[in-house]
Amino acid sequence: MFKKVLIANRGEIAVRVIRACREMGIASVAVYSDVDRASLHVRKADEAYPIGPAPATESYLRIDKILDVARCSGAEAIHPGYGFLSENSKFARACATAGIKFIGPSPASMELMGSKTRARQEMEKAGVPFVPGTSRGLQSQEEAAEIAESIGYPVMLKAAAGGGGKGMRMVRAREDLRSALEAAQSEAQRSFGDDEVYIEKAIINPRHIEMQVLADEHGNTVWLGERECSVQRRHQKVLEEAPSAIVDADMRRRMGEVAVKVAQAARYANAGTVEFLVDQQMNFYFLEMNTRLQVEHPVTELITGLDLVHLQIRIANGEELPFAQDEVTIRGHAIECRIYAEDPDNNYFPSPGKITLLLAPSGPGIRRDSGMYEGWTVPLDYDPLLAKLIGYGTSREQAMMRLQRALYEYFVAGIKTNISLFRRILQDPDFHAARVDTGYLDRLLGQQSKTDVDHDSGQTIAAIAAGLFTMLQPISTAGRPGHQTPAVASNWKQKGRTEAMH
Amino acid sequence: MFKKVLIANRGEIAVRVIRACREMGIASVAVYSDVDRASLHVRKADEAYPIGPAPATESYLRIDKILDVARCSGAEAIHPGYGFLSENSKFARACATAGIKFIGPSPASMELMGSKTRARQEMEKAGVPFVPGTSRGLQSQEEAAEIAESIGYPVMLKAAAGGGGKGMRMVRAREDLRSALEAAQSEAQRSFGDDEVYIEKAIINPRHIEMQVLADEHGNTVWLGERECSVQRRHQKVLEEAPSAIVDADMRRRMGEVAVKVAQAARYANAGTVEFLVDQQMNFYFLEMNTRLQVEHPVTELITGLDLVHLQIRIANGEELPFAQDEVTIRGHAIECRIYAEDPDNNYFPSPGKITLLLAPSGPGIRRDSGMYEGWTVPLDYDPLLAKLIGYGTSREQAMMRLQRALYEYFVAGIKTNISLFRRILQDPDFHAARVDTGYLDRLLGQQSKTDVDHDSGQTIAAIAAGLFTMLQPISTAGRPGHQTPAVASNWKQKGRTEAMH
Amino acid sequence: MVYDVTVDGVRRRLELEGADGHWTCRLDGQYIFVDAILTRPDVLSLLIDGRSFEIKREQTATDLHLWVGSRRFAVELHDPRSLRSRRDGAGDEHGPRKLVAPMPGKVVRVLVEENSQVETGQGIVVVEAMKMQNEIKSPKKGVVQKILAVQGTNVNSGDVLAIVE
Amino acid sequence: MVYDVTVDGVRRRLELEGADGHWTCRLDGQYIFVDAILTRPDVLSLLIDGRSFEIKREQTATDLHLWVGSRRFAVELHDPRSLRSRRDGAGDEHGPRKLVAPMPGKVVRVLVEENSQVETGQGIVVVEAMKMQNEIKSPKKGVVQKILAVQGTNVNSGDVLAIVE
Repeated sequence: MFKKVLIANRGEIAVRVIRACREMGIASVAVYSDVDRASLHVRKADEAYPIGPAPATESYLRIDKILDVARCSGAEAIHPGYGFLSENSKFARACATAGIKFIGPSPASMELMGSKTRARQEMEKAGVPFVPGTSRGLQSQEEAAEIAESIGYPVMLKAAAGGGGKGMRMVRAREDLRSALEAAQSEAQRSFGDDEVYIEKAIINPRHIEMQVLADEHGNTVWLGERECSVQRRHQKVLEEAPSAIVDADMRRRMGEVAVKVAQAARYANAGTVEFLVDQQMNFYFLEMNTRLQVEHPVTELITGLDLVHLQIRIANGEELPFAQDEVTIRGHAIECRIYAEDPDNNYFPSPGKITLLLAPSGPGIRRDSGMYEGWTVPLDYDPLLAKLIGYGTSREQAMMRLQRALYEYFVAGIKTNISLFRRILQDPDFHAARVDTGYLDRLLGQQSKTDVDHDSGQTIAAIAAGLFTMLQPISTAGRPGHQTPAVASNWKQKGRTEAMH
Repeated sequence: MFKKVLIANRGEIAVRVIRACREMGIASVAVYSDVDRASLHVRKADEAYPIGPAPATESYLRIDKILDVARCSGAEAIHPGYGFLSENSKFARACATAGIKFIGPSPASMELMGSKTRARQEMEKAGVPFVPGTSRGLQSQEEAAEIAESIGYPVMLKAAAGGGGKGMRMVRAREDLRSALEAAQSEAQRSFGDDEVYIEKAIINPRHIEMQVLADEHGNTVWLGERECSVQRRHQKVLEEAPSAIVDADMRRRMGEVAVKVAQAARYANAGTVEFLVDQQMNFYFLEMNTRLQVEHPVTELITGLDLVHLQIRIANGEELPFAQDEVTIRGHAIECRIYAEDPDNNYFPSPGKITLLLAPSGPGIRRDSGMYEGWTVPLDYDPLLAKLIGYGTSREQAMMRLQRALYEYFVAGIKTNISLFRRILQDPDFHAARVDTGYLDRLLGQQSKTDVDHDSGQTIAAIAAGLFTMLQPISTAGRPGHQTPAVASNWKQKGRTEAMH
Repeated sequence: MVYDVTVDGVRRRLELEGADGHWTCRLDGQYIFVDAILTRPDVLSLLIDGRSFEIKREQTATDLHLWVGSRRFAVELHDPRSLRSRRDGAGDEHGPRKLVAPMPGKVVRVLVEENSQVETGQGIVVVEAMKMQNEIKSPKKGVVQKILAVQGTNVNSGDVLAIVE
Repeated sequence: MVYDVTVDGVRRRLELEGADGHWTCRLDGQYIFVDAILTRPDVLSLLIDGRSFEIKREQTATDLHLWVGSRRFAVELHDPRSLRSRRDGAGDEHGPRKLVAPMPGKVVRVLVEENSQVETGQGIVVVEAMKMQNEIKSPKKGVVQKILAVQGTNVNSGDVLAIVE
């Protein structure tokens, strides 16, 4: 087994991987940018080294600096987490060249899946079901019109190098095709430096359901069940669950077998996720493969009883999968809430700053993977994901109720978080009935939120409490502006200085 | 379903039941003694009422006061937790008389199991295996000598009304019998007001393994797997796990079937635990039935995926068990550490006081059921159990490693806790090999603990940190004596005053 | 003690008297008996008529909020003996309005020039934080009197970015 | 700054110089470079040569302990300019020894009388806490000079229960 592993990431996922290392008796090496010196992953790791200024391009995306740290510290392997360099095949290659094991698939698998058109061509050969459309870039307006006609409107235009909704256009009728194609191509060029665009049949109100796979380096590949990821705000996942309420054992097996086929066709090793679109007739279509650990991997861990990070490390260490497909048991239900530093009352604007008070839930059926602590100043430079709160239950109903209980206990002051959003989702009748698709959450947020019945008595309590606080804890000794603003301000100052120096 | 449930307990178990109520949409009513006003269960409940001074006999054991609160608050049911009134059949009867549902078995079942000799008589009729010996009190020295001769030395003398090792004597040879019997009888009289003593064959280095059962009020009874509870310090459980490393599927089924037989013979309803002694030849003998929720119930919850408190409430509500025996699946391994306020460096003396700093673990595979919070003053009047830290893993090995990781993260300052004891157990080769019996822990603690290899570098770090703390956080602003002693002192003062008033 | 308390815009008069955790509150003339303890800084446990409430206090640069369970209330508190108006930055529809940064971040673009005409809701400045670009929009129709935001600099929550007259 | 630090009984001389989180430490003449931040009160994060240490401070009525990871060290710290001896209550084998309560609790029994002869390890007072009765034993052979514990009263950790001469 590796003696030392470097974690090329930050935040909750770095903490999660560091914990796995400690559980396996492996020393962990953290890296951090200037604004992350006080971050939790630095405290939790056995070793930690600075890799540059706040901007990710100057720190967490710097392959050279990270490999330098790996070499100097004697790390034998690197876990990339998600985001940053996790799907960067150049990084995986550079690791191999440096004689350091990249904990993930081979660069070749990553490159194949990194190009949507190449992936589509290969997967079609393997017999993987796709949304009807082209599997390569459109050559001309005429070709686009012809294909759109043959598969039928509405159609979707998508950037081959795309992701996150960029370079994507829905076209409802023939007359809109030309301008939409031009717009998609120019957006693709701007966003990805590549104007290749392809065309697909548009699926109305699709679900986004993905299948976890795990493959060792000896040719064994298994699937571990699906995750329902349809609850998204502006194309970003917000809440995920496993299993999906609409997938039965037969459909699960069929999706799992397709996912294994995808992984095998890509000669895939380590943990990966095959994403599917599911239409209203329960047809599922291959969308893409994420060649890394997903943010939402804990829901799969809770229903299977497995630890995916332990298994990733074992696989990278050359071990065989310690179980066969028929030994995987799925039991119960798990739901994950992504706790973001954003303001639900202000259009979900990001909300970095100092955490002045943190009350964290625990107890039965609750898992919390967090990068936060009280007193920490959340930097403004990175993704706003602070923590993941995951509820497990015997049934979906129980998982939901446990999460509501835990959300009731969760409190973060000093910064805004989206905790209240989850209270709203978990009380929504459509969510209870599992009537979700990728447009669900934006529709819910478009509605007026119901006012609290207990508002009046709450006001009375708040008025009394305001006076009592003043008697029992005069504000000057507590989280007063004069107490907290300097810390934040000096942090900005520091940031300005370090950026100026590099 | 009940609209409101009263929890006749305090500490972590009250919090655990309050959480279950919230998860089920049931309002919770807490009760508290004068020294528990600031305790976590009071904060977490929907309602809370004072029931008297600190001594349990004047508060948590006062049936009249608790029923008054139930009536006034409109609670329809009472959950007794463990300890206090949980196995008091008078309380269960008083609840019934008051028209309030007692969440537990019937008074008759409690009374039957409350008398060891009556239980033994009934259970022998039902064909339950017992350690060879008498099933009723000894009438004379002569009878004792005769029976001891027939079953063979060594033998155990036990108080019929006993528990916790009181009124218990091992007799290795004939000549020691007379004085041991006299001593056991007088201790039994002093401790329980009843000098009835019976005799059994002594099992050398037994394991203590118990089986969880669950019975509804419609005659359905299931078993949910065993718990290994052999790790005890002076007859008190310290660490429990499920499943037991020495129980295979066949033995589990046989133990489960006996446990169900026990429950049925006692016309048992709700959650209960059947305790067995297991000898070195893997014979198991009925010991007693605990007619309540056990402290260690979470390990069973983690391996079965069930919530025992939810199920207790549903059963008390008259519902049928929602699953059959063959739908119970046992997966993975769970270990619980009981975090006590006691000082491992000072003979495990109790250590109440103010918690000045609390760093709590979380993350994959870790469940924490706690009654603590930072700033809370642990009262000196009750059981020292502060919290339970439970680790789950795919395998026993993984559960152990995850617990070690979590214990590494756990830190409590201001009071002493036994956290370091678990670090020691979890690193012990005998524990790793599951070579445990009821004498295991006392033997381990009799050995010199190994000194830390890293001690020298730790001293250097501590010396440097001492200086840096003084520069970065001068002690006068922090947890200084002058800062914390007044709170404790005034608490004692308050206690003195309230006791004087009642 | 007597306080003027404004909760979610509603002004109320609160009188508090008590000791040892037991308080008599008179709120707009109505008596309420409260058992209160501070369990840790900024977390208050109240028992009122047997009902248990956990109140959290959140003080930011600009506001004081109290959370009763999961519900948030904007609170202003005045000791009437030292009463002073808190109305300063807000202004009204007719005067000049300040455009403030809703969160800390970096000014990545200034979209208009000083003295230009803007509509209500028109983007004035783009602030980036946590990988997201956020357009800060004009609160009124008018003329941009002054732009204080400088492209490439960091701003703090509450900083004035521009003034629209 | 210069300190005399005693860690687990070993006295060391520490010089600290630095700013902005970066410190030069000279410990008994040896130079060590430390990156240090206080992450929250009583929790210090140190990076020394790339190794990460979390140090917790625990100050009780009588002692200061620092925890390096899971290991506890008894620490005494003196600014040499204001050096004073901390040796007071402990005494030695030959003088009078104080019997102190190891934890808060209630005195349930006093087992000996003043002026009686006691052996080392003989029980003097029984203190109850958390449902457990604990005998507090004589630290030496001698005569009980004074008993301060009163049956039925509460005592705090560190309170003197008796003095054995």
